[in-house]
Amino acid sequence: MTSPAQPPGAHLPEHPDFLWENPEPKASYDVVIVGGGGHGLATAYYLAKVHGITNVAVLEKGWLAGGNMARNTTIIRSNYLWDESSGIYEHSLKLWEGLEEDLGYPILFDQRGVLNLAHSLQDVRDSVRRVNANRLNGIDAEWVDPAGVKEICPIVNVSPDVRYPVLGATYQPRAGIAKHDYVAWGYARAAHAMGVDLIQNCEVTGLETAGGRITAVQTSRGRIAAGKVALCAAGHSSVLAKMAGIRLPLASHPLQALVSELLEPVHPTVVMSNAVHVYVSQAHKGELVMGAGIDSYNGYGQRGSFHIIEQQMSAALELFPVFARAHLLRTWAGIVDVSPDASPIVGLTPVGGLYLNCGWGTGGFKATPGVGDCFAHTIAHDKPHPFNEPFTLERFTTGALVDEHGAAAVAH
Amino acid sequence: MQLIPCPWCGPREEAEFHYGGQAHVAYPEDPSALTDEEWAQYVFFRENPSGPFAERWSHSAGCRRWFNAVRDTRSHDLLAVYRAGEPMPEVLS
Amino acid sequence: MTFRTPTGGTIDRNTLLHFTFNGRKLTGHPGDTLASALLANGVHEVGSSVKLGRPRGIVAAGSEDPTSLVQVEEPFPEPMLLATTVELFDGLVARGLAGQGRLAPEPDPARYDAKHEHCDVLVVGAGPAGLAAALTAARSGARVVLVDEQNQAGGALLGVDEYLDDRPSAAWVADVLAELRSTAGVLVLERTTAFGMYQDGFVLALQKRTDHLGFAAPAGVARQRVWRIRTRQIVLATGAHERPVVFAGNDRPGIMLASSARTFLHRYGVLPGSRAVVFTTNDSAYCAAIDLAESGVDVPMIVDARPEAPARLATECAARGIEVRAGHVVIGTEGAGRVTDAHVAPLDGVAGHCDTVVCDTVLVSGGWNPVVNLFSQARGKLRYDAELGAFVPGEELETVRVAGSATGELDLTACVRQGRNAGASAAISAGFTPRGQMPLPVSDSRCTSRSGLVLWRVPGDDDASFVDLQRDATVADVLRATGAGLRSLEHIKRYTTIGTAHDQGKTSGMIAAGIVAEALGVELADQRPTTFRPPYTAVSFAALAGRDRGELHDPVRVTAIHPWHVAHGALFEDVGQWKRPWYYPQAGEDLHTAVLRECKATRESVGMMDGSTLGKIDVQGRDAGKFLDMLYTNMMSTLKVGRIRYGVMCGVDGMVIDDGTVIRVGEERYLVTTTTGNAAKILDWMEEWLQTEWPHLDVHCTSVTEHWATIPLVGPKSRDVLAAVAPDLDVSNEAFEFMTWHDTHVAGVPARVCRISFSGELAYEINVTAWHGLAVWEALMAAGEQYGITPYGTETMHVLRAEKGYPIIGQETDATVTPQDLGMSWAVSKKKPDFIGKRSFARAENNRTDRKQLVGLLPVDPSVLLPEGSQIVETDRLPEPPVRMLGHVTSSYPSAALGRTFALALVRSGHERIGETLYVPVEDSLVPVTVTESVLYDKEGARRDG
Amino acid sequence: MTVSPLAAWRGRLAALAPALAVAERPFRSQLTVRASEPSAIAAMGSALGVVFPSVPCTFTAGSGQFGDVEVLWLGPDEFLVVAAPDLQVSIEEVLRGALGSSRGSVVDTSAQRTTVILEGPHVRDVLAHGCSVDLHPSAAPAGTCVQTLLARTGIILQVTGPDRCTVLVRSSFAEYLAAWLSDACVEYQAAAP
Ligand SMILES: Cc1cc2nc3c(=O)[nH]c(=O)nc-3n(C[C@H](O)[C@H](O)[C@H](O)COP(=O)(O)OP(=O)(O)OC[C@H]3O[C@@H](n4cnc5c(N)ncnc54)[C@H](O)[C@@H]3O)c2cc1C
Ligand SMILES: NC(=O)c1ccc[n+]([C@@H]2O[C@H](COP(=O)([O-])OP(=O)(O)OC[C@H]3O[C@@H](n4cnc5c(N)ncnc54)[C@H](O)[C@@H]3O)[C@@H](O)[C@H]2O)c1
Ligand SMILES: Cc1cc2nc3c(=O)[nH]c(=O)nc-3n(C[C@H](O)[C@H](O)[C@H](O)COP(=O)(O)O)c2cc1C
Ligand SMILES: [Zn+2]
Repeated sequence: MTSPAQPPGAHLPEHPDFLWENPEPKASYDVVIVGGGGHGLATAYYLAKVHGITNVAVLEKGWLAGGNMARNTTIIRSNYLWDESSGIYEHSLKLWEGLEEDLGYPILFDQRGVLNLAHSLQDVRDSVRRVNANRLNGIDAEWVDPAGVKEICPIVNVSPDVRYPVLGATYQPRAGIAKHDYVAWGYARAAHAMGVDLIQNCEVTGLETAGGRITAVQTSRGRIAAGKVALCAAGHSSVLAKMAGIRLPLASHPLQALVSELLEPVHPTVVMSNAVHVYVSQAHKGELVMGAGIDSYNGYGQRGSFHIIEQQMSAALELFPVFARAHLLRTWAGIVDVSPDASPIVGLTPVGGLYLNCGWGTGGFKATPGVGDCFAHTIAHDKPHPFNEPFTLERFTTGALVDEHGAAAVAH
Repeated sequence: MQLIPCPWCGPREEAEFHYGGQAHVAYPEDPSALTDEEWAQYVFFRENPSGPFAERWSHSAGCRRWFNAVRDTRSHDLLAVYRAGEPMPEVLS
Repeated sequence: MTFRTPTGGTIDRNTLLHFTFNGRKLTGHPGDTLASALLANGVHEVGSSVKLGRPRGIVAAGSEDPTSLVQVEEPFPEPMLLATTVELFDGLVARGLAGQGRLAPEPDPARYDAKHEHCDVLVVGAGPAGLAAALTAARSGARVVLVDEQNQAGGALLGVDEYLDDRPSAAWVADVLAELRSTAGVLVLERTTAFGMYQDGFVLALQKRTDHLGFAAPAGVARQRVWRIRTRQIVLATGAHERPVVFAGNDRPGIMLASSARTFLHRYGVLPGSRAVVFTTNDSAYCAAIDLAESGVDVPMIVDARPEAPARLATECAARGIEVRAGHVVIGTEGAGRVTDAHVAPLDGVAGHCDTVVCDTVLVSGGWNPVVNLFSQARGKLRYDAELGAFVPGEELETVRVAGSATGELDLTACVRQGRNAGASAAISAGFTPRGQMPLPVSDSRCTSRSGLVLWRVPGDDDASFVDLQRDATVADVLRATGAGLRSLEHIKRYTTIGTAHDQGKTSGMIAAGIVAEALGVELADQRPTTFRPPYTAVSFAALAGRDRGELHDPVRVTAIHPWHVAHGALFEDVGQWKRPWYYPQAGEDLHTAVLRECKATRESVGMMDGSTLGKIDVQGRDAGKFLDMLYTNMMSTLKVGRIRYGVMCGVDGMVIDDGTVIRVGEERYLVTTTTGNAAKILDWMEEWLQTEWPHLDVHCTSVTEHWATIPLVGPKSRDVLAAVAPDLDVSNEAFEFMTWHDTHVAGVPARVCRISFSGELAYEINVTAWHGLAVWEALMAAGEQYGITPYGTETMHVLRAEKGYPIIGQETDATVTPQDLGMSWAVSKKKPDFIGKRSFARAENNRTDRKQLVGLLPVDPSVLLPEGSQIVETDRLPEPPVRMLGHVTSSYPSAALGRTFALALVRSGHERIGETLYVPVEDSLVPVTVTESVLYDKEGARRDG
Repeated sequence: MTVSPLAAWRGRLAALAPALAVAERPFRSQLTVRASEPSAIAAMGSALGVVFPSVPCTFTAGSGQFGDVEVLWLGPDEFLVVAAPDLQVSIEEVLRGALGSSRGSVVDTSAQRTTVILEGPHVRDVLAHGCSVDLHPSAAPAGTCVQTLLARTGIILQVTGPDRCTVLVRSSFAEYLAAWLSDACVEYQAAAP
């Protein structure tokens, strides 16, 4: 038996002894945030901290941060193609860099770098294009050749003989991962400490308006009057917006992820391969965390189909032959709200005092601090923050899309 | 993996099918007569309910026919399947 | 010292197996698990815990064990297996783990596969309930699959020495199994774990086929197989797991579940120790105590938490010298690598009343948790059974039935009855009629199976009271979580990590729920356990990948001419699933020199490429022209028979999705070509519109992509080459005009020859059936030999077309580019009232003057090659980021024809900027470039006619 | 000279016996027919001497002026007519004639797919490793014809006898199919436990 000087799990931080209280909802709030995921909690936090607005409730239909926040593969990066995207994601990444201190919570933010692999000549062109755009936008980015990939992540199979050889990768050194629950709870605890009410098991079932303005929300725990209402419901955004008569260009899909058992460190970075839908990192305890591609159909069931996992595994093993005898420990799914251009919708709505934050699809975890900050600004000033200004609902009418799909920087 | 009853071939594995989103969204009679808003609705906006949803599938690896289905998006249970051109059956939610 | 009993168990005592554990050489027998063999050798301490580094032993005998994690090192390294599920074989080398496993750096040589199986009734679990269900269903004539994760049927019966109908229970099991095996349409799979329940009767099961054979595993046989079972009806007879009671120091090796100790005794002939204290809340552990005592273990005491011990069993114990202390609990233990003492005190906590009992084993039973994992995965609702202290199936599902201990039933005969009923009703639901009811066996079990006292934990040192032994999560952690404000079990799971380890909380989940409910003062009936998710037990990645690896990972599509390309040294480019020749390097050539040579030869004489991968769709019907008019931005219905037109297709959003040529074959027949990568997509696109929008149109589309081999023959000498192989064809410019086609014979084979050019040169495209492709290719090579005919690949094709400013869809476009942006307004019909995408052109964004447009770029220094993907800026000095970018380089090549490098680019207001100097940041410098039209070579189009 | 997609595989496929007898049957005449009007379908049938299948997922066989002809149901208005080699031009002509002015189409797709005959006691087992359709004789008796997936390629599968079937595969996927079959047979060549 091996008994190391220190057991492998000994260094991991504990959660604090106190997180939040569970108050009864008040009759009225200045701002009601619908959805207690990362975005809702971060929005509440910045409303209180930056704008001094503390008469705020976060309403969560289930348990706090139990939606996509509890389910994502925690990849954080800002190396998106378009200026609009790099603006908000880089803003977010900068906030991540100070977040642990800001929240006083050990969020395990780890800038271990992210590799986005290229498998075809067109992937290479797209990747180089993105790297160059990133640099001009002030974002750290590199193009690395297969040998460079191997150096950063020695377990990647860069042999030219595989079905889809690795032709190179983009690398963002400042990118990385953080521990999702810790992030959510860090925001929740800090928001609570500034007076925000976190109300769980409280499902919003209706939105009341008068004279074109939002006035209240109906919930499973009664009516709550609200000066402003901010929707942060991720996969359920369409359902909520519809309560105010607003149609959204979103489709909610299952997105699956999985973990292995705890393994000795083998994977020092984060590897993403959009071409074969493999997104993998090794989390702090040692489990391999892998994301898959979305299930094709609309679904609110927090479950997906198994062939997606099987396909992902065969692709993963082509890239990482060493994973062969790792074991799948658990699979799960979230509900992601995918927009036509793979970019979010953040801003005002036709209803006064009602604000929208959705459409983050497969990649909104990384945006948590950034969008929390910008969305709080939008709510406080009734005017979009410059970083979320391009992400209006109107863009689908004007055609001013921010097409991250076409730009091959999709997912996570 | 869902078992999808193709109205022609009978039940087959989901992997044989291609998903087509909301059903019964007609191409506008005269797109040029639409406002930008109306056109955007056609191009980008689809229903996205949590519950029964009339949607399109194509048996792409089988008979290559498009057909419609009503599926509960919460449970993923198929409530009804019907051929293109047929009216949507009454299904209770 | 050996803890092997002299007789008993299903092991083969005549054969000795040698194995190595933690460096020690030990022996066991066939039929052992690694765990039973370790215990037989007196080894309890297996590994150490992940956070605290405390020793960890063996708690259970099966897959629910939370602690016995080992790393197999030989025959091949495999991390994190439970010693209780590793079947022993000769030569096994393993070691205990400190919480993390190790992946082998070398490739796994084993084979893995998958198999689809269809049945009417799937029975999971081959214990008494499952066997009864399977037999009943089988007798009805239904197709039945019975799976069990154990290497033999029998379930809980394997762990007891009870008699059924006055015969050893094994005989009853053997009879049922024999009948099942001899019934047609029945498949019995041992070592097969149903690990996932999905929609519509889809169940995934993992069969371990050769692991138990160790080094003797036959080559060519898949080590593990994923069964993809599609069934009409499911019977879950998954049994129940015994659960422990939490007390201080409950994590020491030597502390084990009572029924598991009994299983080690009866199934493997192994004693858990020499002196065992038994701590229970119910009757079942009495049998363990009695059986062990009868096998020579010193059992000083049964500590029964209930105020009163069961009289008959207590008497039996007394007869064996076992003291029974009712109303008592174990409050603590001592020991370093193994338990050495148990502290026993009254449950009501009367101070001072504490006895220390010396022992090397503590057997614990806190009751039974029905195995409801799969039922819950199937979205079955659970209900809290207060008597049992566990969640049980709380509803009937249409296709999933539960039988036996999995329902909470503990009595054997009742379990069999349930199994029989479930099997019958499943068969009926699947359309069969049950026949020949099997009789219910009667058991001689002494430990009447009633549930006992529900006790989650014994008050004591919370920091030393372990709830999840693998995650080192204690009662203190749970209380800290509730104290922190957490109410939901899901939160508490995540705060404490209880249930997230390898065992997924099989034995700890219920206890954690109980402790939380107590701490919060809420009813468990109002709680929901944390979500059960696949897999039920861990499944290797390789098993899931199956055979879709290496050569079979994804089909490699090749053309009929592919063998020639390989024989002539082509390097290949992946285009979708196709392998296309990229270039044909000659000795000493790199990409650029080879491509310059290929380009030069083609422009100056004749070149040839394999264009067979182009998508080809036959479009027939009275409305074919009308239909194509809707799909393409330009007009196709006016095309004359015999002629060809280039066309562009857009999505409804007005962005270019594909392009290609359309040839009019007949009045009602067209042949359209698509890009290689989009062939399937465009056919689907056409079918979608036809079937869902315009079913009234008389149009049918048929893919003929692979029917035809397509060979572009390009260059000023192409006419001569063609003339040589197509004697029937008048190849003169007048008789065979640009953008027309002719049917003829080429090299003696029926062919359709089109005069199309993607290079600006005189060029033909020769189409013959794929069967003739290779022969015709070779004939063309021979005919062109005198002209130095040169095969070229995709790279040269790209250069030639780029010199002419022709875009490649997917390279010049990225789903944000309109035909107008590409400078192809000429291909956008002004006359047609509508076509797909037209309306989008009218949107505000499409009419901005600063859209990105396709232009040419000439580096001021003609030897500088711009990297593709470079960005373009306006100024010769970079300001601080963010820098305004004007666009990017889509294609860039050295050009033999131009004698310099050039590039294509999408540039903001590009058409207006022609003549301007812009800058391209390349590494640390800014390369000045001149914006030009996109057409750089032969602008007047003089070369097209040869 | 003609070369079939699996010409280079002939030896390797033959070597799979006795686990499975596998042979390519190249160059067959194949025509994709789209038609929905019963009269047109009947006329085409009588021109070929075979009744077109009316039941989904089946095929029919008959004999007429072109010798033995099979008609495979591919979709509600889609059929594949299969006959001996070198008949595609004349069959196309005859079918066009029979179709007349009815809605539909006839396309020569002879080289689009190649045909592989599988025979032996393990046929269903081998296919079950990659094909999700229930191939049990009760569910897929002789006469069954399905378009489905085999591992990662589309196929048309005709069940022609208790231990016999015909697989049609797109020409560019033929080598993948051959490689997949060869690999699947490993299990049946080895002594499975
Ligand atoms: C498997 C998976 C992997 C992912 N990987 C990544 C990744 O690697 N990197 C990355 O950046 N992003 C990733 N994402 C995306 C990311 O998780 C989401 O974009 C992000 O979490 C969305 O914001 P949120 O945290 O606020 O959403 P959520 O946590 O989903 O919060 C929305 C909340 O709203 C609540 N709600 C809904 N309706 C109502 C109602 N009527 N009343 C009250 N409350 C309601 C929900 O219960 C939920 O808690 C992944 C997502 C998934 C599912
Ligand atoms: N003495 C007691 O108090 C007590 C308590 C509980 C059970 N029992 C006895 O246990 C027996 C219960 O019979 P039963 O048939 O319900 O259960 P069982 O425990 O005998 O059999 C269940 C079987 O299911 C298998 N299994 C579980 N999950 C599986 C999966 N996912 N995939 C494949 N196999 C899986 C197990 O390996 C096991 O063999 C009865 O004899 C009963 O009296 C007694
Ligand atoms: C980054 C990450 C790591 C995880 N690690 C584990 C793990 O080690 N063990 C485990 O059982 N679950 C792990 N999970 C999954 C959760 O247990 C759970 O499945 C997920 O939060 C979704 O919730 P649900 O399954 O309860 O619906 C992890 C989840 C994430 C997002
Ligand atoms: Zn079908």
